[in-house]
Amino acid sequence: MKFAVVVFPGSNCDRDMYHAVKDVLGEEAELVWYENSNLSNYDGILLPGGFSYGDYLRSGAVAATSNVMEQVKEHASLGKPVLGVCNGFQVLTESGLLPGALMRNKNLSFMCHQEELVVKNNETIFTSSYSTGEIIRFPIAHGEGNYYCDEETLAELKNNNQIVFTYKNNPNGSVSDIAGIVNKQGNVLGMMPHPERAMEKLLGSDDGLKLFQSLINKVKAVV
Amino acid sequence: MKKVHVYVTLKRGVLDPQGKAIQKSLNSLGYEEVVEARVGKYLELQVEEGPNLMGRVKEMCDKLLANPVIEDYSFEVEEAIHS
Amino acid sequence: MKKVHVYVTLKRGVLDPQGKAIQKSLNSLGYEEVVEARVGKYLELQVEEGPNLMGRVKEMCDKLLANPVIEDYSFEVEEAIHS
Amino acid sequence: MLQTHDISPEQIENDRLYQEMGLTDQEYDMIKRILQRRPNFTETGIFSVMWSEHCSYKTSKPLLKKFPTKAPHVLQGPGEGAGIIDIGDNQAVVFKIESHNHPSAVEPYQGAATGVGGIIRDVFSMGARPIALMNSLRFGNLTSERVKYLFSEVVNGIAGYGNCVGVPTVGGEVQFDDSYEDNPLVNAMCVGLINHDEIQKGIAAGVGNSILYAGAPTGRDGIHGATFASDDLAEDSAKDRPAVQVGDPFMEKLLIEACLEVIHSDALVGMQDMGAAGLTSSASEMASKGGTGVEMDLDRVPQREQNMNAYELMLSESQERMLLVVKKGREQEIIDIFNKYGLEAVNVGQVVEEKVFRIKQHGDIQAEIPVDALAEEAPVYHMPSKEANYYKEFQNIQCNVPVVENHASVLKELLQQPTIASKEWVYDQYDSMVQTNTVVAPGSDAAVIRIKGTEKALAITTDCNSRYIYLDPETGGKIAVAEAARNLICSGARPLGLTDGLNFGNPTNPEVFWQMEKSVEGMSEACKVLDTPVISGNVSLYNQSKGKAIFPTPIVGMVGLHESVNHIASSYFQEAGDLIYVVGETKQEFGGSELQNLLNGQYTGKAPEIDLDIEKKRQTQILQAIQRGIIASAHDVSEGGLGVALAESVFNEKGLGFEVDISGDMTVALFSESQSRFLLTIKPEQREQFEEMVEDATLIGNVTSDGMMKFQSESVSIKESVEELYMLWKGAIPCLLK
Ligand SMILES: Nc1ncnc2c1ncn2[C@@H]1O[C@H](COP(=O)(O)OP(=O)(O)O)[C@@H](O)[C@H]1O
Ligand SMILES: [Mg+2]
Repeated sequence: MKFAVVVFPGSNCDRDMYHAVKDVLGEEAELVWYENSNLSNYDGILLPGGFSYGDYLRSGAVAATSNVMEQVKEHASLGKPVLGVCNGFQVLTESGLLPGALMRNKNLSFMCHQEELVVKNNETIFTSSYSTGEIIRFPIAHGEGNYYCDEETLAELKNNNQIVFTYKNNPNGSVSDIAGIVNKQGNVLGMMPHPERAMEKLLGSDDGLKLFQSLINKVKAVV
Repeated sequence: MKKVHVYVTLKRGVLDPQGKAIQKSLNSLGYEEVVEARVGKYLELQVEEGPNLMGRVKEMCDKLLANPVIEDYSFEVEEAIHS
Repeated sequence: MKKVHVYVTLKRGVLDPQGKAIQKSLNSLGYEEVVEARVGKYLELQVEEGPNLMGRVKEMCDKLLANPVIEDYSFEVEEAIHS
Repeated sequence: MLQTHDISPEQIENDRLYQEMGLTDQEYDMIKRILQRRPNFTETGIFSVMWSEHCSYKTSKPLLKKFPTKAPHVLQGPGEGAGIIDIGDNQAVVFKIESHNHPSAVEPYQGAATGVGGIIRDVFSMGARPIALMNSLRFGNLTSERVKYLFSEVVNGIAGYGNCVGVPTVGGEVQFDDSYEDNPLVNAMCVGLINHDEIQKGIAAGVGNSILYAGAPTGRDGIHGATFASDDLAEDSAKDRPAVQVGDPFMEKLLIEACLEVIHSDALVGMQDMGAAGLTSSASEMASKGGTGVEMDLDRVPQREQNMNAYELMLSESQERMLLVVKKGREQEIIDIFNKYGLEAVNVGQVVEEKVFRIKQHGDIQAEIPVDALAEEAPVYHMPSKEANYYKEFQNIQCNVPVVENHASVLKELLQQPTIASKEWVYDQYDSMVQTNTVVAPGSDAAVIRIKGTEKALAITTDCNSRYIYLDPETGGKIAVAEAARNLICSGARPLGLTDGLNFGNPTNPEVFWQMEKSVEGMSEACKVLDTPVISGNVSLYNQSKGKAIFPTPIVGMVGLHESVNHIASSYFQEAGDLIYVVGETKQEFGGSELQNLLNGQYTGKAPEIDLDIEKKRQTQILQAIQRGIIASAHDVSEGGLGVALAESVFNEKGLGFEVDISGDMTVALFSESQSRFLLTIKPEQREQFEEMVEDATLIGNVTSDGMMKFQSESVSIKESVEELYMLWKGAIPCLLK
């Protein structure tokens, strides 16, 4: 499987994402600078965390207007997988690929530590190796991870089973404890916690392995 | 040259923890009369004159400056004092 | 009840990286006419009526709402529409 | 501040305007002799910043010479952006510490943020990728609103900058004491990783080569920051406020990536960041090191504001700027790389043969100064030193055991002292994991970062107990180095070397200078014995307010190496049934202790003693035992004594407890701060092997599974819930900030 890790000015988890899929899992991956990008040859697109454009104005807002996002939209419309983590999730909501918005954490501080998540939906291409209800540990590291959407949207997310991960102990004030959601089609996942930081026991958790493995198995099964 | 003032505020109904924190600290500093504070953004743009200024500023707000999921905006145009 | 609008801006000469990034992004979206953007804060306060409103708001700005080292502020008082 | 550059050289002399820039009459006369004429306004400004303590080390230089700086594994000692140590496999570790005390006192968020930005630039300007940040902070007591504000905003600023640039902040320290009330200390350390063949130097070589300016345009920020940093923090320092710079971490992140791409081009000759004294110091130092001169045309320098004069452009401390020397004719290759990242890069001048620093603007020469006069030949002062009056007094104080009625409640109070309490409130705000290398995150004795693609890991710590140094600078200096090494040893790493951040009061006060001198001597001695050369550092003087100096605070930032990630030891107890040992003897030592502060609110008497040879022997033995897998956990005994060390070892939500037998006096056993002590746990089956390897070890008890702390002596018995004490310890700082 061939991944593109899209690098925006200010992305800073790009290499971590690359390391996770390339070095830990042995898949093909490339860092793709946002300007000279042709994404048509990749099986999956990874939008990494960081502070694209310094998170100035609103996190993810400026990156969401860049040309490469048109290609990401096209890729997504073909049903191919897109994963946005942290700042990547913010870019996905800002660009309209996912509903809602990410606001400042309830306590107004950046926070970084391991959090327990509940797998709410294991029927997505990203979560088929987990079981529903499984508790996993991923690091979080964000100042604006407080997921917000209006009630109508929330009802829709619930009806369509789009809520993929929730926090066991909501750290940031997110609506309905939401930590990650997919689009209606199920091929675009956005999440604040960092699966790419949970790939090796040495660093505290390897619960992220199953997420990438789910995806890789799925794509390989199709090919 | 025109100066444009843009005000971006959180929608009514969207929680504003920063505003809440400011209200509380004002209260604890003795300004008990402050019953609510809401925090938004204020942008000053220097814009070269051209056709359809108002329309274009509106577009900028829709496309970038405000996020319609959580924010409202308004703006006004002023003659810049120095050009 | 009065509604107070407070505008906090960076002092002239103080670097505004956020404004710069916004200006560039507007330019690259095709709004070439934007030659400068500066970003500040906009606060709306709901304040109970009492003596010396203006003076007290000024104090709030000096003590908390603006950082005098790098920011300037201004404010205006409006009758609140709902009270 | 002086406004106009229309001021004539005569006026500068007659009205002694140079004094306002921080130059003395003698220094002004020296300048006249060097130039063989009167300096103009711009030149006077240039001399004043280059001859400030911050840039010239004019009073500290004679002391810094005492530090051992050489060893076979040292690739670069003091003198460049940062020092470099070989770690094998063609790799090396690069690190340095830097202070931003005065800016942080005035505008804590930006002061701290730009401090972080500056030290990162020092490291990547060497060609290294920054892989970790540390910070060492000192504030007044968390009782006044002002101190709380400074503390929160400094932490915020460090987080705001470090998180955005994507370098993990993996550790540091925070201590609180009245002596820092108006003058907080904000020292930031950056560690980078480099391949030997990528090492860059800040050197202007090759006559005719071009000088490139890259990064942010220059504004009127921080003009005279270097002299400001070398001045007393006066009551009215508010008027210096426009001098505070604002950082742009987004720009810095782009600059890191661009510079690390540029180093792979053989068009690059030298590179240096623009730190204190901006364009002036970077250009003149590069020329001085290259044995060349430089000529720059200020009209070509990117400018953020209009009508900036030569004085302003030369002295501005705008952030996120770099200066590069590039082979003639190949400028465009380098410029293209910067442009790819959306950064400006412009040719602003060239390297010339004549050893001159020549600045042009609007077609006129604005400054023309012999290069070496600015750098190498800056004045050096041998300040008078006088043993502090209090010292003799303290040495004569008999050390009695303080009266403690209830040991359990004193232990609880100690655990809530902000200096001892959990710093989670601080480090939770830092991204400590980005780059996915953090094996041991903040909260332990030392942070540990693995090196991808190898078996190796690096351990990093910062340390300085300034109370001991205040009581006895020489002994305290030894302890600072020894304690840093102890922390690394406990994590299982072999100490490689250190960077020092010397924070002191006004050096023209002979007693302050004596503190500097003695602590540097103590540190040097410890460096020699423990085999940890000094490879970089920073000096921050004039840290005082209302006429009173801060506690002498020479911070030690030390880096160690794990040959294998399998050698990484935890500071937490691991399993019920493990045996608990204390290595080293506990003496009746309370001078400078947390207990003394708690009971008397002051520090007097003698600092704890230290024997460096014993320290070295124990460190070697314990490291070996860890490497052989005999140690289950290792923690050093420091502030608060054994009681605090034991409690900390079970504060990780594992539900463990311990029971220990105390022989002798409970107060001494629990709260004395005797040095060179370690708290270790061992699997029972490894007992014999352990006792053979590690001398001076006393078995005091064992780890339990019942979540209780039990201390038992002949006369006193204590039983407390770990959970309860954990909550007190963890909640103390958030509670004080409310
Ligand atoms: N206390 C010290 N001990 C050892 N080296 C020092 C000390 N202070 C400064 N140095 C060294 O002197 C050189 C110049 O330091 P400095 O002027 O602080 O760098 P910068 O220009 O980046 O601010 C550096 O190589 C630094 O490591
Ligand atoms: Mg430097």
